[in-house]
Amino acid sequence: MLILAILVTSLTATGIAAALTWRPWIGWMTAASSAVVLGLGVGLSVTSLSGPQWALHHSLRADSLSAFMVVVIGAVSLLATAFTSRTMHQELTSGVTTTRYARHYVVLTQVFITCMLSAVLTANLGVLWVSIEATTIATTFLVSHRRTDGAFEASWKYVILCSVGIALAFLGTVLIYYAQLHTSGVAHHASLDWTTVMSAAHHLDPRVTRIAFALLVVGYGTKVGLAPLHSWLPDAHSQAPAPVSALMSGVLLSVAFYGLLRFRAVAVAALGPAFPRALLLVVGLVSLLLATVMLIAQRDLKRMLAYSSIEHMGLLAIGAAVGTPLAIAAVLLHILGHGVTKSVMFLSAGEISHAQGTTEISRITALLARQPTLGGIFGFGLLSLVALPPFSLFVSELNMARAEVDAGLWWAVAISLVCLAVIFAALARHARQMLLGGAADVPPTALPTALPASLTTLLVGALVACVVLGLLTWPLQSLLVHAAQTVTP
Amino acid sequence: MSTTYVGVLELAAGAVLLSAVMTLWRRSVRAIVSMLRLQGVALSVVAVDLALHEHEHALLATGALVLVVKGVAIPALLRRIAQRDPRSRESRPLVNVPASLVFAAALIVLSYVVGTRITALAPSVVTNLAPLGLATVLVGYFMLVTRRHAVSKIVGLILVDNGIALMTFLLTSGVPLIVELGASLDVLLVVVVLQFLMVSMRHHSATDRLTEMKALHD
Amino acid sequence: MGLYLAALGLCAVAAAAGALLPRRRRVTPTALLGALGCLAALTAALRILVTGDAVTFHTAQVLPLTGLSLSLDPLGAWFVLTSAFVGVAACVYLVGYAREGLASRTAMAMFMVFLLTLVAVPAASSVMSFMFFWELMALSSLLLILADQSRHPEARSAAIWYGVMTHLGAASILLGFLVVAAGGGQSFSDLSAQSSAMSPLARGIAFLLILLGFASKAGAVPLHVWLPKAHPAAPSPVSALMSSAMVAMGVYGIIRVGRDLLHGGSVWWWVVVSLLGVASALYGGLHATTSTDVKRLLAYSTIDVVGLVLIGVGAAGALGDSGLGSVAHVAMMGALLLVLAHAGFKGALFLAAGAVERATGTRDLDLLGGLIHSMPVTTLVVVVGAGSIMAVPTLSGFSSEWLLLQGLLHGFGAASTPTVIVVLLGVVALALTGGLTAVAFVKLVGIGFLGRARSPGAAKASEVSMSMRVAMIWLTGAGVVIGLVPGLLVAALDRAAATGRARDAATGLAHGTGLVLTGLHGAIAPAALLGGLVVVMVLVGVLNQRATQRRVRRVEAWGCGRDEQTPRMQYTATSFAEPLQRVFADVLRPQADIEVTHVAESRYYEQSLAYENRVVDVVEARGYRPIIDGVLRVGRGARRLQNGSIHRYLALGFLALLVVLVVA
Amino acid sequence: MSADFWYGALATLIQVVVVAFGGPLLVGLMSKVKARSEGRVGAPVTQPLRDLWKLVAKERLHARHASVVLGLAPTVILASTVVAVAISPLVSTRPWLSSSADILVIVYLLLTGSAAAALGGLDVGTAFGGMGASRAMTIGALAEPALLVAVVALSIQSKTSNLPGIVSATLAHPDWVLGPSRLLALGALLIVVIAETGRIPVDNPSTHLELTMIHEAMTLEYAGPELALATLGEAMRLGLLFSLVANLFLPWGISTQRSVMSLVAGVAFLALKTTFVALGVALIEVRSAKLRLFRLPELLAGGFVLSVLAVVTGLVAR
Repeated sequence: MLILAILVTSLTATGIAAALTWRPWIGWMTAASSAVVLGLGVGLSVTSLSGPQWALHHSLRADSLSAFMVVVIGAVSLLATAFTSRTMHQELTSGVTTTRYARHYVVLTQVFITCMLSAVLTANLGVLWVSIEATTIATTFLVSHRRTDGAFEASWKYVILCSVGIALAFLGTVLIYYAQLHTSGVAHHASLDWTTVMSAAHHLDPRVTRIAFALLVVGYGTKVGLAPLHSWLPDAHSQAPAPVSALMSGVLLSVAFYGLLRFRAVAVAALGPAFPRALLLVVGLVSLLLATVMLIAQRDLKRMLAYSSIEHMGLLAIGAAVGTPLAIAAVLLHILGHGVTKSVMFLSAGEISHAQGTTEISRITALLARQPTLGGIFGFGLLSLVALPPFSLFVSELNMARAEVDAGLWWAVAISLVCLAVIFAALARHARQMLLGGAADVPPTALPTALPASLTTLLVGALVACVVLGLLTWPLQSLLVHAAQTVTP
Repeated sequence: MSTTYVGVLELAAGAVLLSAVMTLWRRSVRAIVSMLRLQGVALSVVAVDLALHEHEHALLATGALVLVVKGVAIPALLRRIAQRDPRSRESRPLVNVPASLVFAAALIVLSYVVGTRITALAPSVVTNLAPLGLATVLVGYFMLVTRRHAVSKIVGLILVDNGIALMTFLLTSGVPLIVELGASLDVLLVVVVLQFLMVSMRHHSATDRLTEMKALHD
Repeated sequence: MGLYLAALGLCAVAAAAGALLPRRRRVTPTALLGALGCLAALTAALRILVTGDAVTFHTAQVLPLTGLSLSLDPLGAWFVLTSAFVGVAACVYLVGYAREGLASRTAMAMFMVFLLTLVAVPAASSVMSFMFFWELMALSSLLLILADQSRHPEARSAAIWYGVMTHLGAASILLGFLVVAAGGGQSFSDLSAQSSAMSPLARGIAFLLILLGFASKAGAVPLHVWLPKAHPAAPSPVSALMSSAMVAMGVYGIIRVGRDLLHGGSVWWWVVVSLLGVASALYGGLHATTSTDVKRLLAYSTIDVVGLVLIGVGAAGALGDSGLGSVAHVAMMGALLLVLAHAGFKGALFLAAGAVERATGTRDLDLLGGLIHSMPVTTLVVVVGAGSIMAVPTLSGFSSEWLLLQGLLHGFGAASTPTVIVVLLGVVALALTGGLTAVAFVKLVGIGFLGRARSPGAAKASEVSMSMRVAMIWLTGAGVVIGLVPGLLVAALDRAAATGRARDAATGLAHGTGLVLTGLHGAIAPAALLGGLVVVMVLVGVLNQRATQRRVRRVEAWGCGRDEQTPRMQYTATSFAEPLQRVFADVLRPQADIEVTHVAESRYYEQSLAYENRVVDVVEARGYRPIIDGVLRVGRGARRLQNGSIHRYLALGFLALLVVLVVA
Repeated sequence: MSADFWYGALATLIQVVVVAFGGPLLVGLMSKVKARSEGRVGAPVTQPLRDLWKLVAKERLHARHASVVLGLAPTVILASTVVAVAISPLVSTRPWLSSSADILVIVYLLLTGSAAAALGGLDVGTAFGGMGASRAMTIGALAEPALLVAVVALSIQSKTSNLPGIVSATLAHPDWVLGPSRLLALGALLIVVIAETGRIPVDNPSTHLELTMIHEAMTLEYAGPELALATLGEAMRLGLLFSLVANLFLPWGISTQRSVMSLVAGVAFLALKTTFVALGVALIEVRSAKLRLFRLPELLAGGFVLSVLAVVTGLVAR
């Protein structure tokens, strides 16, 4: 029931937004729908603890992992949609957009969110692929929403790179299906249904599954933003409106990663852990290294955040490579922590660039003096992003590292720790420039459109939530453990 | 097993790959689009042929869908784009045509090496053709990488997709209809999106060299 | 445990108060809550040190996926005692000191979090709990360094140095821990059990990794570069906590891991520790003599003292492995006592430096002078603190250095050559730094507080507020008590330094007021020595008064016949240290620029003469700069990777696909 | 009170008195020797004592900007030296608090005195006080380590850093005296003693040119009784160091029994031994020129190396 309610809520909001012309309350309506989704997701998490839920003749399915992803999507989209009204207002007043495009924006955002929800709630791995591909289409328009040269260029690159990547994931899915058709021994009805695939996973032909999984890693990896197919990510994230960047970085990447997690379980069952581990480890480490070197001399605020997303996705891949229940639980916690933190970062970066009129790091100065609250949120968000306690990313990164060393990958941990330290240094340098750089005695400037208290509270609340998640066990632990079990042997 | 069925299948599958290679060879955008249309038709022939032989109604529907989407809609869209484009030639590919063809040959060999590993699971007359699909994927990707023209890029993308569809038909006689439907529509939508982007760009900005834009970089 | 948990709770409440209370009512309640928390921690630690019973606590409700484990044994309690001891003073000081940046919501909350972590780190008893508090300590101190950044721009780069170094260190510690914890539990007791089964090489690697991190936190050369930047840049109560308590956490970690979790390992581990100690002691001592910034001088002197402590810890480890358990015990007790003593006097000195800065507006010794007339209490605190650090007999630094030296001297009997070399180097370093420290602190007192004011700020100085004075006096007074009757702490020290290793039960310290080694020949009675000194001074003073007229006639000082002398004619801190700087020019690499402007009419007359003298940290300039430059070059080069060309991006993907197909 | 206590008290008293008078006499003796060897008659040996007596009666003068430190410094110099003299094994191995007569105590008591002198010099706020303090502390920073390490070399054999313990152990093992380690340590100690007592080639005690002064520059502002205290303190320091050199290397004659006669004999032997040391140092002074300030570190580093060598030799011979 809850599953349907979630999708219906999101679809209803989409419908309303599509039916009416743009009004500020529509933005708030979408935020409310996100809040409802979040609430229903929490409810679903609770019920899913006792076993998977089904809906619509077994075409929708929610186990703890799906429920957890719904929570992530709900949380991040709540943050992002809450900023819709404000962003549209800013763009309308500055003439960047018109009410027509504002309506497009809201509708597409809702479509985007609905696609992600359907991706995690579907029982069918094929539909999962379709949903993720559909997000590409929705977000392409969102990336080009500002209709500048840069926005078009970014969305062009985005759609080309992602389409070709995700096509490979489709080929991988097909090969899994093919392998399943020809499983020896057990006679059963072949389908792309998750439970069916998993029940046959042990009998899948290893050679085909190997190729299939490799293609899936490349394909979904593109969407996750893993190197070497990451190149669309910095461009798209830097050109999209801030809430869209928040959604993309906060959940879209993770939803694609969710697909990888599912297929990893299949591959491990068919192949044993060695090959999936090696593959994920390589792409994870390459992504991490790439993000590291690109962050050192980064010049653009939003691109900086984008590369940081690549970094975190690399970490997730390394964690998933290990694939023990502890590692997966930590990976999931990391997904949530990263999602919330990164959306806070993108949203505040949006405010910053709007206020300062640039996203160039060297031209943003003395933020803490000019806008103490915004600067403070940004600063604490960065602290969370570099995984310092008490934020939850600290707990998840440490537990991933633990699991990795337990699996004998201490050298990978060593490499990633060095990368993380360099990234810390790089981000610290950039943060120094933006938060404290330049003239120190700048008085706080009262902006005509200073962040309203409600949104400030929301951002601060999100950071506090990160702290609570990193500090206390009760909200998540049982869900994480349960969810990890669904994709670990 | 009727020989006609196999013959048609082999011919159509071969046509898919051949048309892919031809797109590398031809420079005129219009010709490339025609190749693409040919490929879409061949693809639908494969699907229909398989469907008739195996009495799969779903696959028949898929074949029809493929014909509509890949044989008609997409080429038509691309043709419209190409007509508006004054420079409708792939003038300066990153890898020149002869070299491209050599590469394509190498890629085809590679797809046979890899493809045999896949077909080894259930060798049959039908599945043995699957490497053709993989080769189409690789050739399409190669085109995507090396061709500068925006339409060529889109064509490359569709080639990849067609190759995958070919493999799908040959290996599994089509995935469940809903998935296939979604996949085909997605491709269509992607093309629409790309077309929209190109049009908006041209409308909006002085430059229309979409593929040469390098403003966003580090 | 109850009291200790209450202490942590009080600190947390204080942090919340700092974050939530309105500005005007923020500082005093928060600081007092924090002080109360520290007092509770102090009491709890003392109780454990007196009874010797360890207490443990575990909850699964905090820290997801692992839970929080705390366990406080005498060794941990000793460091909790150290932190809480300084923490009380820092909180009280805060009442009068906190203004502007430091009184902000964030800074007050972070100050209390910092205190919390300082008393929590020594109790953490699992990898996750430890890293949690450890990193939280780094985070809070990092933000505190930045508290006054608007007035001290140098704090910004200091914070980055600190942040990066501590992050690298934490990474290294984490990796080392994980190597030990691999495939098993993550609580310290599990680690201790698992490490016995590890190969010596793996254990050695784990130790080196962990040592790297802890030594960097402790400020050991060559991992010290952040310390002389960060400690001076932080607001003074924070500097006091960092220099006396946080640095001690590095020492704690080395002892805890090397001795308890990895069971001592082999002699070479401790040789490394000692060598770090020797390098730190000499380098720190040398730079302290040439520094002219009060807090920078104190920071370098912290490196010096940490060096001595590490020499003690290293010698104790090496001696323990060479079968001289009793002597090792003495050396360890010396190191631990030095940690506590250092916390007292260095804390007081940093607080006094803050008082001076508040009163005069500068920390530059070359601009100070004559403060003894206007700031008598602060001057007294500095004199006693300087005396302690110079190891003037009867003050706290002396008792601990004596104990350390006893441990080293009796270690000459060790059979293994590396151990003897360690001990020898330790003695040499101890001797050399003694002299260097004397120069540095005579300079601090003599130039900064005696003589005549060298700037208007110093001339207008007045004594600081009551709470600041109380805080300084608390640290100084407690330090004096520790120095005079170290016997009070003997039982506690014995428990804190005790290992599982067998040692001669008859050897140790006798209970009493002074320190008397049992089983070895050696004793000191600081109280009696002080008695002697006082008696002689009183006698001399009385005779001096009696023998002459009571009145003292004031005259002009001798100036080669010149009538009037100005304050600018005085020796400055730079000139005071110049001879020594010249002696050690090869190590210090001072850079001097002389700029002469001639009068237009003749080259034989100078219009102006500018002289500038800098001493840069050689380790930083030669060791770190090239690495930083290299990383930046890599970063700039990497930018070309993302050149914006979609062809290149697609080609990358294509290559990946081909590779994957071939590999799969 | 036990007999040991009273014996200790008597020994302490005798040591303080003997050094208080003996120190200035040694200074006078050395001036005499120098004068004679230069062909002059020279002042009588008791001249330093007479100077002290004269100074005590004079007026107390303080510089205008000086603080309480100026008055306190000579007292601290004297007190630290007196305490060191009181507990060291000079006349007897068992004076009061001799259990605390550790190397570290004595070295750091001397350092305390030096620091007090330097602070007194800086207190006035003139160029000369600062210059003297700077130079003296530099020399001290290099000399004290050598002193400490040299005595540590002795303590290796006797397994204690307690000075009476070292003396007693040497008495029990006369063969130690001529060991290479001891001779090296003796060399180091002599250099240290010359530096610490401000004799040529390190410092010229009789200079009256401000720019060449080291020690004298610090005491430039003292007058009357305070100058007397400071001078007495320095003289006693010289006495203490000479006595320590004598007793650590040639401990014979020192009182180890609880008898008054042995104390008397101890005084006599001490006088004899220190006279020899004084003569030796005076000869060095006569035969060498004062070094430039920046050549001094080489000499002192030499002393330090000698002392480290002494330790190493001691360890090898162990």
